[in-house]
Amino acid sequence: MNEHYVRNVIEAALLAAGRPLAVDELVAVFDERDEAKADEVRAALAALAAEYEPRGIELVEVASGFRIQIRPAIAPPVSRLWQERPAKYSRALLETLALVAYRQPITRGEIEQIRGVSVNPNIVKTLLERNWIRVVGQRDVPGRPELLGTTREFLDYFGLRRLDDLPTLAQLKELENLRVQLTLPGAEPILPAGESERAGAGEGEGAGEAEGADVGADAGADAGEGAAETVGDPA
Amino acid sequence: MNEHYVRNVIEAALLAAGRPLAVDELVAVFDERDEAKADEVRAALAALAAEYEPRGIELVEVASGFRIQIRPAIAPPVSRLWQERPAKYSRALLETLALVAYRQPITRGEIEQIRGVSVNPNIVKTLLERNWIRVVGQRDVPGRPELLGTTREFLDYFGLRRLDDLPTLAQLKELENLRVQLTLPGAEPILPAGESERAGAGEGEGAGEAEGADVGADAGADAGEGAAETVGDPA
Amino acid sequence: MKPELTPIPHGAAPAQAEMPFAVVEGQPVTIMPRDLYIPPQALEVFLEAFEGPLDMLLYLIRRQNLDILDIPIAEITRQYMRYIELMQVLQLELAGEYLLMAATLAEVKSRMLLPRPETPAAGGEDADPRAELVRRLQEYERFKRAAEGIDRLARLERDTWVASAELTDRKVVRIPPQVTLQEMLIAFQEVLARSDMFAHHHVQREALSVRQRMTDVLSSLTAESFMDFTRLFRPEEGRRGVTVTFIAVLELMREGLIEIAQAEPYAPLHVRLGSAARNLALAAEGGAANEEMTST
Repeated sequence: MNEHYVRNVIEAALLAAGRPLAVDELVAVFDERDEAKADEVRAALAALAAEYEPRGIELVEVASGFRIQIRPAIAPPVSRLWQERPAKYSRALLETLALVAYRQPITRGEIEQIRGVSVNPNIVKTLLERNWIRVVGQRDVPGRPELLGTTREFLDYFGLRRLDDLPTLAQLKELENLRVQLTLPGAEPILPAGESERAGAGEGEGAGEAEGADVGADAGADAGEGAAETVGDPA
Repeated sequence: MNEHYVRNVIEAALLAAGRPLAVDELVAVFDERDEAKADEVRAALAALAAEYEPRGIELVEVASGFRIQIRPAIAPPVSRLWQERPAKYSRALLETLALVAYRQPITRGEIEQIRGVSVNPNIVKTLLERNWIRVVGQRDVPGRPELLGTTREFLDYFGLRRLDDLPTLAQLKELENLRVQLTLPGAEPILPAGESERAGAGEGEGAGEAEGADVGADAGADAGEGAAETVGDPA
Repeated sequence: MKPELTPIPHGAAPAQAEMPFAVVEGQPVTIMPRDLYIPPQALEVFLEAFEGPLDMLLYLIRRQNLDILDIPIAEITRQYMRYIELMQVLQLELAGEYLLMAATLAEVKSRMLLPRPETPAAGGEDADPRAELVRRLQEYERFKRAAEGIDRLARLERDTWVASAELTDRKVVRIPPQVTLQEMLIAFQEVLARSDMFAHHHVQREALSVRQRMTDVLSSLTAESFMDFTRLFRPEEGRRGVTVTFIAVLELMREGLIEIAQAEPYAPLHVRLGSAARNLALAAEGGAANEEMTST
């Protein structure tokens, strides 16, 4: 029987089956008229295996037969098909990050003191994994708690050249309606989805102060719009 | 980026996904470092399609993207992998589906009007369960009947990219010349052998009312006969 | 176990007399010639195969190669009635639609008997009495054909299958969430609002560069070995940079985070991560360090 035909049918059968196929199952696919013998099937399998050599798939033999699978080397990009949609970071995480940025070097205990609640260890872990904060030393007190500071990646991510580009506490205090009016370099007027309602409310309340704080009233309006847009945006 | 790598990853991704992938899903598989542009992905897809030309598989574009599938030409051997026959859908189901596909949005009542019979609720249920049709709204008439439309899954299942890819619907023939034919004397239709005698008896005598009356009278008697004959025959 | 019934494509058979209208268990079946024996079961299957009165009418018309636009109503009605009676005799469940159609046919037929005006009003009431029936038949036939067309499409699980390959070690890839600077600052503002930090005047205009430098200095030191004090400074940063570093060092000493050692007066200063006790001892020499610094 035509060698190419056998190979084509076997490849198609393996790809259609969604499970490993034994040689005799593959033989059975061909009807009597163009019956393929087991050795023809084996030859076709060998040819397929060779054909896949430079490719992202491979033909392997497992307990119940032969199957075509993704080459492990190429699994990482392919796995991205199943990547999870990012969840939003919690308020606690953002507060922790902000405290590390403004009060570094700082220990977890000190963060807890300021925030008034204990810091979930996972938050620190997440921030460390994200490479936004790092352990810069240990405070020489009982327990030798780790001191946390921000990283260069932190600055890069937020578009800051140096920590000084962050608004000072005094500025922050003036900008009571930060949500609405902040126009920092690299700070797009984008609010997270959950924030949009409150942003709207804030805009209304603080209109008077907004102008005092040297950011235009129209900036407020813009931010409001921005918030509405953002709901669908980050996804 | 390496053209072969892109092609390998795309082939592997399509095979791993087991569902159609849109171009932007394929682009997203590559990370920022070796980001593939949409046109690179498209080029790779075209290359894959050409590569599969002599093979038992093919790359097709359906409504939700691209997928690799078994070439229908070699379906006969491949279908032997499964014991059970593929599901056969009744004419009633297919006609209902066709009406929803071509006439959407459409209500059940409108389907019944065109088909001349009531729609079995199980048919609509099956179509909904298969996710081929869905309720797209309600018509603003008393009873607010549900409006049905087809889904992306319907297009995918039948290998269509969009509704326009459905076979074209036959044109309605014009009725204009109907009257002309009616009034033409001797424009009687030619009846086939089996029925011609009786038809001749009715129609052959000429145009006009008398003919109709004749046939009418005959029809009743004949129908009775016919039934009796046919039933009586086998006995 | 049900015998398969395949209607013959319309208009396919050239000779009407031999045209079978159904194939039952592989055998062509022609019912109409009276002498042909048809097993009742097959007849039943045949009659049940109709999708309703329109389908049956269409069959009667197509079987005789009649033009759908010019149906001999009387004849078709007669044939239709015969089937209806057949169905009743066979006690097939007869849907009401079949009887409704019978009535419609009878009505059309009777209207055909009435004389028609010479010049019909355009689009008027007195159009061909068959017009509505013809329209319905055509409309139904279009969708009957469309259904056949859909059935012919290469569809999944029958004509084709999605090709798939196993991905054995799938890694779950998590994309980290995006955060904007503004979000972080909003969070910070709320912390500040909750705590009394705004009240503390000492944080009012604190230069963040000092904080950052404190972090930098700390991470460049180890507890084990001393580092040359001057290596903490980068002259290329200019006077301001050096000052920031120096304030950072003082702050770190105050907090007991580093310690500075000097072998003898005016000898080079060395720094390492601190222990609070030693740091206290050295704090007094801060002034000397200061002098040393400014002289460089």
